[in-house]
Amino acid sequence: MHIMEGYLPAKHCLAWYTVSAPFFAAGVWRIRKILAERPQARMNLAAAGAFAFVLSALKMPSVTGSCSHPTGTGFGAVVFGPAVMAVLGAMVLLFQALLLAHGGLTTLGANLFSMAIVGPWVSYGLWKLCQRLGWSVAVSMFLAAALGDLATYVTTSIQLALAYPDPVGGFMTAAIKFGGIFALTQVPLAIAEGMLTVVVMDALAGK
Amino acid sequence: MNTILSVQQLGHSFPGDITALSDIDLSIRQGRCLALLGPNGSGKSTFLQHLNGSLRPQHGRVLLQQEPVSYSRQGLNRLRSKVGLVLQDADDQLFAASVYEDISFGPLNQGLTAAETGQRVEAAIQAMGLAGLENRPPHMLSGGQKKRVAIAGALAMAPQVLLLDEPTAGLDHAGIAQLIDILQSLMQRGITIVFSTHDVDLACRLADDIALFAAGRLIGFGERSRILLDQAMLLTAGLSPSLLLQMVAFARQHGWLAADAAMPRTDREIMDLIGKWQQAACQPA
Amino acid sequence: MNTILSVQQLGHSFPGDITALSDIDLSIRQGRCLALLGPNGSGKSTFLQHLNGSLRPQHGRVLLQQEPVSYSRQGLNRLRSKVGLVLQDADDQLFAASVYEDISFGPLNQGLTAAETGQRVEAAIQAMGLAGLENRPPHMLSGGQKKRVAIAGALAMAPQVLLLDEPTAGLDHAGIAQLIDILQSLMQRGITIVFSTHDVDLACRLADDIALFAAGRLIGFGERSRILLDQAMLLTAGLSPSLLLQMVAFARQHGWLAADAAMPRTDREIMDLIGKWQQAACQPA
Amino acid sequence: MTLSIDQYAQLSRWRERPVLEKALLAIGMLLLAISLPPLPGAPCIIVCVLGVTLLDARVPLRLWLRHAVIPAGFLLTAGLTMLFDIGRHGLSLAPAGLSTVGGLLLRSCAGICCLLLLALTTPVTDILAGLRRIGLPREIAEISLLMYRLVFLLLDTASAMHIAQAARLGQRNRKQQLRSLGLLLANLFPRTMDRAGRMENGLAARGWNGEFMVLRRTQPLSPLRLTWTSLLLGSVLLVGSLFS
Repeated sequence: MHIMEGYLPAKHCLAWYTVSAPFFAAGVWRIRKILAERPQARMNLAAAGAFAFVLSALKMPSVTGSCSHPTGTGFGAVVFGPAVMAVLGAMVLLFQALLLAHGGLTTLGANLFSMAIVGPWVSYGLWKLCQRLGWSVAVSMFLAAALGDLATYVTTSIQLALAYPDPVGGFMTAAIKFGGIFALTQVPLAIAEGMLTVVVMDALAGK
Repeated sequence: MNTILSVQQLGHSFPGDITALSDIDLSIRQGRCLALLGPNGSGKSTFLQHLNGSLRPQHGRVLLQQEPVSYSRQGLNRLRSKVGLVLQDADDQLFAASVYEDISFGPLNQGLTAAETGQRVEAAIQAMGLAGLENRPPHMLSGGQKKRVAIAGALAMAPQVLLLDEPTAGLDHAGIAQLIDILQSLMQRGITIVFSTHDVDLACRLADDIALFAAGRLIGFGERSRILLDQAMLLTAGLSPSLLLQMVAFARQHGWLAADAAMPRTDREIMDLIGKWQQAACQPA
Repeated sequence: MNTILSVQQLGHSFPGDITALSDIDLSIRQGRCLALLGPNGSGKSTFLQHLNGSLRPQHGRVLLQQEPVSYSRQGLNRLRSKVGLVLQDADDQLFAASVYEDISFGPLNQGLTAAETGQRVEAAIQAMGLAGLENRPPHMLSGGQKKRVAIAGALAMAPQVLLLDEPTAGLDHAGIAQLIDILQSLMQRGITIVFSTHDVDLACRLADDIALFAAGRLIGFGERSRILLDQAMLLTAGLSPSLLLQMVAFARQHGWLAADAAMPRTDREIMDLIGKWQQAACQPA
Repeated sequence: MTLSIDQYAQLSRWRERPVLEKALLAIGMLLLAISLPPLPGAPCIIVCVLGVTLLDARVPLRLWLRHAVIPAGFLLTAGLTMLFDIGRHGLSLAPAGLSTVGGLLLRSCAGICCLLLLALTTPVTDILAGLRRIGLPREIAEISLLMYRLVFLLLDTASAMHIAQAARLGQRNRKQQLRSLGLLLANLFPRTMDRAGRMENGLAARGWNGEFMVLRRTQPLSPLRLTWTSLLLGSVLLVGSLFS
């Protein structure tokens, strides 16, 4: 679930754009390096981005209705690495805003931070950690995808709370309120995404 | 003969798209083979997708054994258990890691036990001539083999009707010949077959009845020879009579073929006819 | 006539794959139309990809105007400027946002100026009958239109040879007729055409010469009628003579068609022949 | 499967207009929407932008509405959260919430109007070309262009796969749906990469050397329309900041 167009005030939009910019720049730098070695990688990166977009256009079976779709964050982070995901994520978010009216242009910086930076890095970190602990691929993948997903929603809650702190309780109360609502609706989704990613990796391994 | 599937005043349109169906009435009789014949973009595939509930009519309705189809999950399961669908591109419908597993997908979803499923899968493998390929991953098969696995996957669900979208697309001469044999053997087992094609000769070869589509409309429906020998109707649909059909028309016109004789289906039949006539013409009158 | 492209002892195999080419010698003459005829998996596409350097021979070599092709970037650019390739699936070579932009891609890669490119693009759009579709994105075109855009993209590079892989795949009757017209007009402009197909009638219709492929080998090469009327050779390749070819053979055998007469190319020509013979046979001897 | 926003943008009456003109209006208004206080800025923007969308660009109202409701789910969840308070006595209506949420609602609506004006009149590829001109790295613009092309091919494949699975009762229950979706993606991924490989071949045959050069035909900017747009933006800015 992305923050919709017009939901964040100008200052916050600008701030999140600024926070995300270095990650985006690092991703661009990384992609340039890849392309300098293998110009053909352009096509593979485009395919990865297109796949991520199509993923987000598919509905995931869930309890909460039509807004739920797989984010592909965990899968992407593990397969392509989190640095590249920041750039691919930005393109996917732009396409979602313009082709699906999902998310927005002014909120793109904030959504980029939660979905294409925090999510992938959490997934990637967990994946590496689980691998080091010697856990099975399925368990590692499940945790990486599910918790990466959850981290995205927690970040979104914090972003909303920062923009709209509770008039009485301030930021913390608002964060808990947003977090509570999102946890309620998104935990099942995160679990579903985790299971989905395991099925995908499993079936891919069989190919 | 009983009507197994029918559509009434079926209409469907896509936003901003020219492909659309309008006002189609058609009854499919049990045990017959029906060809949906028409050029690309004439609505054949869209029509097929209505027959197994992949699309829901915007106008009109679809009836299974005289009863309107219910689009609840249960209703769709019932429809799809009786009406199997094989898509044009086999790659779109093979998912599992092996041929055997892939064919078991449908029967398991129908709620059959492992034992029953095993029997169904074995039978489908035999019927489609896939023995020996059970453990192959689908992406390592040839185009013709993939097509047969896709049909086996639908067949294992024991449907009464089998829908096939452009079944010969991408197949070469040998692949088409094999597919025709397979479909004919299914017809002999009493399965109703509905297929879409733009190939006039394939319709002539396989079908009992032909539904002629043009620009989303049903412009002709009837027994094979009635549609195929109506040259004006074929041309209206943007098709043209194949050499076989031209020869049949010629033979009828010149009395080589009696008007009430069965219409030849294959190259061989028409060549035999010419051969006979050649011999007769050489006799002194 | 000059040889424009030739291959000598060409061999290629893929790891773990049955499709392979072995020991192929073939010369393509300028201004002729050559059909690579064979069943699926016989190596036609692999062969085509060698002709414009998409694949590099593992054995033997490819020669452009008698000179061995260099696989340096410059050498490949030179080869691809003279030899255009149109893939079977047009979606594999269209990428730009609009028809106009897409066609301009090749000429710009050749280093032409914007003005020259614009002229080339306009000319290709006219030649392929794409006027009015300039601003359409590829995903909003029909199969036949995509195919024509792909050909226009190759044509805008002003190649001397045009390679087409299964050019009629997925096209319906009208689409095929239009494509044949287009290719014939290109032939009249002196462009050498090489296409792969498993359709015996298409080869008969378009080609001057035919190279017959089976299991990665070239089993026959020669003038159209010599290959097509050799029924045994066709059967060895896993193909079979179409009704048109059967009728030609029949007509020759019974003296309706002189052995040295040109072999009919189209349905109409063979029907005319029968019509004439029918009239003659009705005359008193 | 087609994306109706793209389809409409491609056939839009405004398709040929320079991106700069359209972006100046849509993004200019969007920036005003998030910068100005919601009252009276947001209603002004909604009236102006919606008016232009429906009357000048002639976007059908039904199509517009279908896409405008997409973010409603978000608005509902996030808005309701702010309306209520969790205190010692359980759930209660937040006293100050109503006006904040009301303002937010207006501003989000204005935002959606601006986004849809741009999305329904300007194909993504034009926007990418525009972004390229204002500094988006060349590599990223090219990857995005290929991405756009591949998206439609993949959506077709994915929707055919979905139909095939449904035909074999792959959507029977929730668990099966999840498994089917997993199988679909696992099947789609290698095919995507295959497709990318084949496209690479196809483009190499056309002399591709790693850079996408195409000839773009652009219409000249219309000074008249630019003036009108600036005037409109200026008056909204004036009204929005003076009367708040």
